[in-house]
Amino acid sequence: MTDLSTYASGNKPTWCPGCGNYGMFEALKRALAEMGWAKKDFTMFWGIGCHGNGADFYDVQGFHGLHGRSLPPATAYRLTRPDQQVIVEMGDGDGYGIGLGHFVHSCRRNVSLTAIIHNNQIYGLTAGQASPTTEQMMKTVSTPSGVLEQPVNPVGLALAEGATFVARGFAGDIPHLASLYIEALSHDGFAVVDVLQPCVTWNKLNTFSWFRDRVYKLEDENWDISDRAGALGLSLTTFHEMSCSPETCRVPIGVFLKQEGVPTYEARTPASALPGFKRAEQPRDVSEVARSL
Amino acid sequence: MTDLSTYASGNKPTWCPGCGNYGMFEALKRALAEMGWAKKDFTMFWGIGCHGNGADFYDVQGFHGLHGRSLPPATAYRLTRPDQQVIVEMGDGDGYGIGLGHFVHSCRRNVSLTAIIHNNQIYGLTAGQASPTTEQMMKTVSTPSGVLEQPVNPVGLALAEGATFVARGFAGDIPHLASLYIEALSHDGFAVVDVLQPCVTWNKLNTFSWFRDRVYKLEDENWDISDRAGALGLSLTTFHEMSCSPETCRVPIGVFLKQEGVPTYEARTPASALPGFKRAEQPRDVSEVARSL
Amino acid sequence: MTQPAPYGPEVRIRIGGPAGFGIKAAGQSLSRVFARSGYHCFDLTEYPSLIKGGHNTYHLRISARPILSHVMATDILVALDRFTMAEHVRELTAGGAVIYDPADFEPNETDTLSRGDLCLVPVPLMQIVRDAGGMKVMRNVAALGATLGHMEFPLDGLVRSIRAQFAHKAPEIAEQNIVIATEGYRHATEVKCAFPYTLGVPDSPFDSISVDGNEAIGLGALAAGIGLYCAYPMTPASSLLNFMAKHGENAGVVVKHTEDELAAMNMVVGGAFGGTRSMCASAGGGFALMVEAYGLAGVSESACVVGLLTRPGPATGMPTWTEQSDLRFALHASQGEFCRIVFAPGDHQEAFDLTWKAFNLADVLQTPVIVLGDSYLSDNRSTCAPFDMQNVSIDRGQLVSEGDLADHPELKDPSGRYLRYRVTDSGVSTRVLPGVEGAVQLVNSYEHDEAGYGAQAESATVRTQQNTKRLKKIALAESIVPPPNRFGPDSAPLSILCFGTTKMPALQALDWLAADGIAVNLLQIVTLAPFPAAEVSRFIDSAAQTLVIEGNATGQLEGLVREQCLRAPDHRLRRSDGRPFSPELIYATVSGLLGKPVTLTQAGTIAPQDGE
Amino acid sequence: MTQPAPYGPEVRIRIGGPAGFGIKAAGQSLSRVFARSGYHCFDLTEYPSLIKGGHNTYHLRISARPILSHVMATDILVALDRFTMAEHVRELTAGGAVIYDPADFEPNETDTLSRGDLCLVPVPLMQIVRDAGGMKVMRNVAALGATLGHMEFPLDGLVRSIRAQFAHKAPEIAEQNIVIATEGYRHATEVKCAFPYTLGVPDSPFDSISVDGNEAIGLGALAAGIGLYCAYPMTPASSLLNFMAKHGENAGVVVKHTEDELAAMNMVVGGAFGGTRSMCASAGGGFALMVEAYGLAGVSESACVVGLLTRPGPATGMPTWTEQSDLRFALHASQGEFCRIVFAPGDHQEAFDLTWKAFNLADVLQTPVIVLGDSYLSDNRSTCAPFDMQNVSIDRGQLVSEGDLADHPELKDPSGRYLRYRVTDSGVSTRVLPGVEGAVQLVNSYEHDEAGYGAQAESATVRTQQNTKRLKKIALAESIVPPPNRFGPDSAPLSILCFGTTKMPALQALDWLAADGIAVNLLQIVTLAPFPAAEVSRFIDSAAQTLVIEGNATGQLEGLVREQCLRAPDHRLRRSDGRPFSPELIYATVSGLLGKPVTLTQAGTIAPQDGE
Ligand SMILES: Cc1ncc(C[n+]2csc(CCOP(=O)(O)OP(=O)(O)O)c2C)c(N)n1
Ligand SMILES: Cc1ncc(C[n+]2csc(CCOP(=O)(O)OP(=O)(O)O)c2C)c(N)n1
Ligand code: SF4
Ligand code: SF4
Ligand SMILES: [Mg+2]
Ligand SMILES: [Mg+2]
Repeated sequence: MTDLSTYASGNKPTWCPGCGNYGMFEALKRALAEMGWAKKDFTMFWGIGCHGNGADFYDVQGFHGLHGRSLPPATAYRLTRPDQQVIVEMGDGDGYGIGLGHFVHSCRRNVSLTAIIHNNQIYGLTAGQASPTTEQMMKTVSTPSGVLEQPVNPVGLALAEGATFVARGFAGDIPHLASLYIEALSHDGFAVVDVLQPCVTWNKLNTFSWFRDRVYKLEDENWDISDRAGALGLSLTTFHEMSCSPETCRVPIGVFLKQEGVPTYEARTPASALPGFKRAEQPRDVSEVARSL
Repeated sequence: MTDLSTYASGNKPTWCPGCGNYGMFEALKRALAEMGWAKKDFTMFWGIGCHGNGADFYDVQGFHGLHGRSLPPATAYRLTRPDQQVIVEMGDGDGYGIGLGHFVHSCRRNVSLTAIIHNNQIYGLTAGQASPTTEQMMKTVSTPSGVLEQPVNPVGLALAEGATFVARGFAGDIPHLASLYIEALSHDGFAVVDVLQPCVTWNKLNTFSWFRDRVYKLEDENWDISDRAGALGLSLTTFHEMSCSPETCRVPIGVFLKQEGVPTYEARTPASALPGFKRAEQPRDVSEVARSL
Repeated sequence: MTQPAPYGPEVRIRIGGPAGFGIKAAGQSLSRVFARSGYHCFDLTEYPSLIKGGHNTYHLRISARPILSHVMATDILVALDRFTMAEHVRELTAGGAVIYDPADFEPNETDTLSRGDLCLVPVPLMQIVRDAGGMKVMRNVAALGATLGHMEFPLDGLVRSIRAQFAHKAPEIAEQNIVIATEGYRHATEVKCAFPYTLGVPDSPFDSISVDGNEAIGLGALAAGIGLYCAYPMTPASSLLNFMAKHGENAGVVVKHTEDELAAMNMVVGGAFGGTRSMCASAGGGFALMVEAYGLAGVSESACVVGLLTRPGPATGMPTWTEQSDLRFALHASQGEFCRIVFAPGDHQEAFDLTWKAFNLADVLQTPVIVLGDSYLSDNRSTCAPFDMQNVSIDRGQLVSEGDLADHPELKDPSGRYLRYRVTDSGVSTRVLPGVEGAVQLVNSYEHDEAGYGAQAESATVRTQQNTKRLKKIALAESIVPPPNRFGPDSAPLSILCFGTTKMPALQALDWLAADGIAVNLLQIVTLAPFPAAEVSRFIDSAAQTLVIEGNATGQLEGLVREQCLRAPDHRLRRSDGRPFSPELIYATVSGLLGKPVTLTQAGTIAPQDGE
Repeated sequence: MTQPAPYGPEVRIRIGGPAGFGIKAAGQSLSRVFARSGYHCFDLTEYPSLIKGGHNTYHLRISARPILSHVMATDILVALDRFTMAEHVRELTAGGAVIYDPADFEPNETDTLSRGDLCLVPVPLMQIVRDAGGMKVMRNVAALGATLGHMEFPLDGLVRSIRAQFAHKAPEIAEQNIVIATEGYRHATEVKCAFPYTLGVPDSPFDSISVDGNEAIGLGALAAGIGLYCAYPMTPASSLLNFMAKHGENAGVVVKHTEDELAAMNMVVGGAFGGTRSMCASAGGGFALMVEAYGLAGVSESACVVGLLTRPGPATGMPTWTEQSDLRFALHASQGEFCRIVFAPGDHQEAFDLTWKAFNLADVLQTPVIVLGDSYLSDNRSTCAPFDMQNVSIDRGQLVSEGDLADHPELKDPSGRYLRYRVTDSGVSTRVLPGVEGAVQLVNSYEHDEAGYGAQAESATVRTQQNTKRLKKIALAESIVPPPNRFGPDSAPLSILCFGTTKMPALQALDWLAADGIAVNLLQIVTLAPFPAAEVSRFIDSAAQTLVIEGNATGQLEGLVREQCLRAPDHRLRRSDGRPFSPELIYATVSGLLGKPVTLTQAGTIAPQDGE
């Protein structure tokens, strides 16, 4: 196994002490080390948010893009760089709010990459506004009377759109999360890992202990990971009362669905077979096309 | 019942002869007449596309906005004009492609308005490119080797996000469609009506007869409109082989889900109680707020 | 008499009818016949933003000599409905013909404006089709036959073209069409009035290709080795997506019709990061959605090309018409400051050349390059000499795409780290692609340090270094971007400034003016950013008086000249009604300014001069 | 000796420490104490884009006389860690004090730069807190007590403020804090060195409010009767969303944190359609996503207000710092041409005034109005005279919001139809809101006819009518937008041009220069579009020499002046490292230009002059 520190830049993380992002950082380094991925063989993409500040802490080939827009460049990169594995990190505001369209379209597109969402149910970096996954009626600085919308149901979205790997992890269970990452990284297709990531500074509701009291592992309940319709039903557990007790709102983690054998986008795109820079080694002769017009 | 022509501007529709938009135009006029809505009491919003060209053909209070962006202005309008009912018309590219984020966020927002999607599974106005609901592997001018993505599953999206009224209609069955519209217009909350609208010019696959061979009515099968998880499962019928036979791909139309009693967004927004223009009749005294800072 | 045939042997044909009746396809076939026979052609298509209904026309200009743009005059009007007749009769030249089907309408006094100088050519188009057992759309073929018949131009070009078109799929349909064309031809030749215009025979037949502007851009991108094209359809850019999808995929280009324009531009930046030559294009409304990611390309120093093909705005505006009103938007889109490059091709050849050059400049400067066109370019076809592949070269700038950083010790910092954003004299840092051993790097939308990390760049010093580095590239750009094109004599009583497609009608007008003995010169500004202030100032300083011609209402180019050159042009000609400048309009304006007034008819054609 | 106290009785305090330690809250409390005691205050907050870790500071300037901006000099440095000490010791004036906790660090030679002119004030902050049984964050309270102690400023203001803060919730915590503050105070007074600066007693205590720029904008919007505020958070605009959410909802404003900025701006246009005064705001990156809908507001003639609060770009750039580099972007965003209005408030009072005026102008002109600010305005607090509500007026322009069109026969066309886009002399058409009987209308993103229908507007005539109508409003706007502000004597050896927040340090510098007997005048351009070309030209023409000061690297204001006035300013001072202009920098620059060189220290403060 590769040394974990290989993947760390040495820049000291500026996340708040106790932030769920630390666990996610650790779990991903473990998964990478376990997979033994060489630095030149994979590339990471980040959106903007506390999660995105992580771009400074990794020592990998990386692209710190725009808020909500990490999937499109990652997709294009994957389609033009068949030699590269791709990991995309997003925040919940980033991936399920402003970037939701890209998320849904990526689910149905099935380009091979691993999409990891730091779902802290809050806007961390802009200091505590409601996110699309903030619990209904929770008060935040942008919603002082409480959020009026149902939270986004990311697992449900991914399942409804035909995503081929859909999982949810918890930043408080690093070994379990690392194992989900490994499954996702090994999946041939678009793999979603929604990670419950407590924000200790702004989200005083969905804390580590809130989750510890509520999460359970799907694999412990022999969940059938091939049952998309069933998983869709299960995804509705996203909707519950804000003040629900540990008994009434149980939060499943683990793999909801895994569907193998669905052809990836790049597999059906012949032009994707070669790194794009090889297409520009010399001018393409367009005389014939020009004559045909 | 109001005369149907009340709602028509007299501008001659420029849709192609035989286009599914004619049936939708007719069905909506019937529903409006049946509801007896006075012109000053409701407002329609359109995106850009062949469907949007309809803005010229109605004689109603209307807003022909941007491609993919008819829901946001409609939402704001509804929240600041409690005296107005709101109908939003979208194309499939418009509502499920570029505007997909607004669609999903509207589902979870539950502002009372009726969202009608002209789902012709193609980009009509820009002359035949693939839309997000084009069947997988169908060839179009922008996808000459066939669409590689799964089509968007709009019903599934709406259901997964907690939409409180979700229906699908068919432009080839005007009375049935009109009755769906009436149910949607009567619903207190966000009501989605996805309408199968054959584009006779660019979509040579999903024709009137293709649908006639495949549609069946949920009400004929005693569908339980309160079963969200079941409806989610049913929504997966969106995914099938392009060349499927009438037997293997049956297309349900009718009401998938109707959930009553969910508080609307505006009901929980005290400021929404008064038309916004009444807030600007005289300056607001801000002295006290200023002193409190 | 209405209108002289301006200058030389040429014929102008307009085909018009309701949208959805294959007007454009018919026009293109006809154009191809003449092009293949060695003539120069310029085609103008006009259509509303709807699929059927409404009015479409296709205007062809054909000549044995080079032609530079469309004109307003028409010599043969193929009127597939009465509306076409009524709308376009005014632009018919004396002795001009109207080809129509008497079953559609019978021209009355109003239609013909009681002009005695027209030749009515009734041809029973539908009857011909029915007799041949053909389908309704084939009446266009009958009309094309009739057009050639009236011109007494050999039919065999059309016959060959029909055969070629149907050869593989349906030879029997080909033969049916040929019968129909022949019948149309015969009917027209039976009409008595002679056609006063003749094409003549080209001195040397022009061996040409025929492209619209989007095809020229697409070919330029292909030639440049593009590997990724992303777009969301938007008129007039949609056909470029269709072109790339059709011709690019086989050529090894990943062509993605994206979910929206935000995705398209962000994808392009992602593709560029991987070293792939990447491009997107849209009209102003789609570009509006690319603005944020365009800035991302700027700050992250991503080499890519953005096509901005404009139409009249604001907002949805007039989708199928043309305008040059997004110049300032193109120049200043996105927050913050970086090396901005904007090229505006003036015609089809330039569209090809500037596109492949845009890829080189983008790579050399590591910055996004905008190719600014408009519907007049995108939609309209012109014959061109076949693009010369010998001219095309690829310059990827300072790029290491494969291998090991160990072989490039000069690219490492003392700790052995690769510095993607190393501060250099030119502002350009060598790009080492991911995948190269040792090329760990962070490409960043935040301000960043030399390695790409964001947090370090909160410091004023690092910020200034990196911002200055990016802006330094402007100086480098100034030395390598295409200079303005200068036309006409060194000295002249009037000097014209323009940019983009206005070049075409302007050059045509200059040609006519020259024939009248009026010397005018023209500076076409090709690179709008960085602006060639010195050249433009010199041009203005050496001018007797200046005229700025631009397709917008507020004088954006004029403002730019004022800003950059501190000089005020004397006259201005602006247009923003959706229609392109015509050479007639420019000709009349210039003549007027130079004291030789020329009147235009209501149809925009040149009215007969006194004494004519 | 390092640095004289510039001009008059004032004290400058900087509190610095790691992010997440309540630096900002502490600074604001202190500021409030002085403000409530009748002093003028200006607060500058500096922080990186992360929640914890990194370095935050809060700089207060307090005076008995009006003050106009921050300064670089510090008289008391509250160093909550060694980094603060090291980073800021240079800016301490002679006799300046450092308050610190010896448990955190013991200043060494490096920290103090071996300066003998400093007063070290060790205060066992944590010990005091522990002794009082308090929580860690309370050490800031001890530091505040110590600060007042060292200044020998009465403690009771702080005591009152603590009581007020905790009165309702936790009186016992209030008392605990008071004990801690008192102990801090006592410790500081025990330190021997005297503090050489004194605030004096205000001649007449200043009855003020204390607002940051976003609060001023928010108050202006509330005063104007805003009914809809939509935004997606983005630094430095986020706090305006928070403000509106907190204070707007009770006041009847629908406040929506939207899914993205595209939704925000489109919602605003929808709200405006219903007649609601509607606004959104963001930084450049969010505005980039609003660009398309901003153009929609233009073509649909929607009255609304857009706040553009800028930070250094491109792209994500430097979220928490300031820059004025989006001027051209604001002026030219979105395809097509329409009546564009851009206001740039120069200070907090103007932020309030221009915001409510923006709503009036938007209504009168039926066009979107941009209020252009920056982080320097948004984030920083200033005392102001309470905003005078008597000044605020509401002008909704030509609007019929209720009733029946039958009562407005002049608004109907011959067929009885309401024409939303009736062509008028001024370019403005009377707006009749939906809901009024008979007000059927189509508001359109397409070009449209007078009734709003799109298809009709494919005609060149209709297009020209409507485009001209919209552009005509520019002339109307010119006659009613706020003119530039002129400061200083009529004639002066140097004349300064600036826009936006540069006004604050510039006026402060002018004040100092005046005290030195150097007369300089200043034109602050308030309305950037339409540009006050005549006034600016007059100003330049009457100037001996001109200096443009602007917070960007490429000279965007200068370019605008060149374009609009055909005049070239003589000198320029630009800054784009994320930091605002300081009055010291402007003072030194101007002095230098006028032949009286002044040196700045590395800390940006004014170095002692020869002989001092
Ligand atoms: C277009 C745009 N809008 C807004 C922002 C400001 N912004 C930065 S991070 C962020 C939200 C962060 O929330 P989330 O995505 O949940 O990430 P977290 O900080 O919680 O990890 C926002 C709104 C931006 N950078 N770009
Ligand atoms: C931002 C933007 N991008 C692209 C377009 C061009 N455009 C107009 S309609 C359309 C798609 C139409 O498809 P759909 O929404 O399915 O509507 P239909 O025409 O099929 O009714 C597009 C891409 C636009 N108007 N605005
Ligand atoms: S604000 Fe929240 S998400 Fe951000 S670093 Fe702190 S704890 Fe983590
Ligand atoms: S193109 Fe298709 S959707 Fe558009 S009008 Fe024609 S048939 Fe209808
Ligand atoms: Mg978050
Ligand atoms: Mg469609």
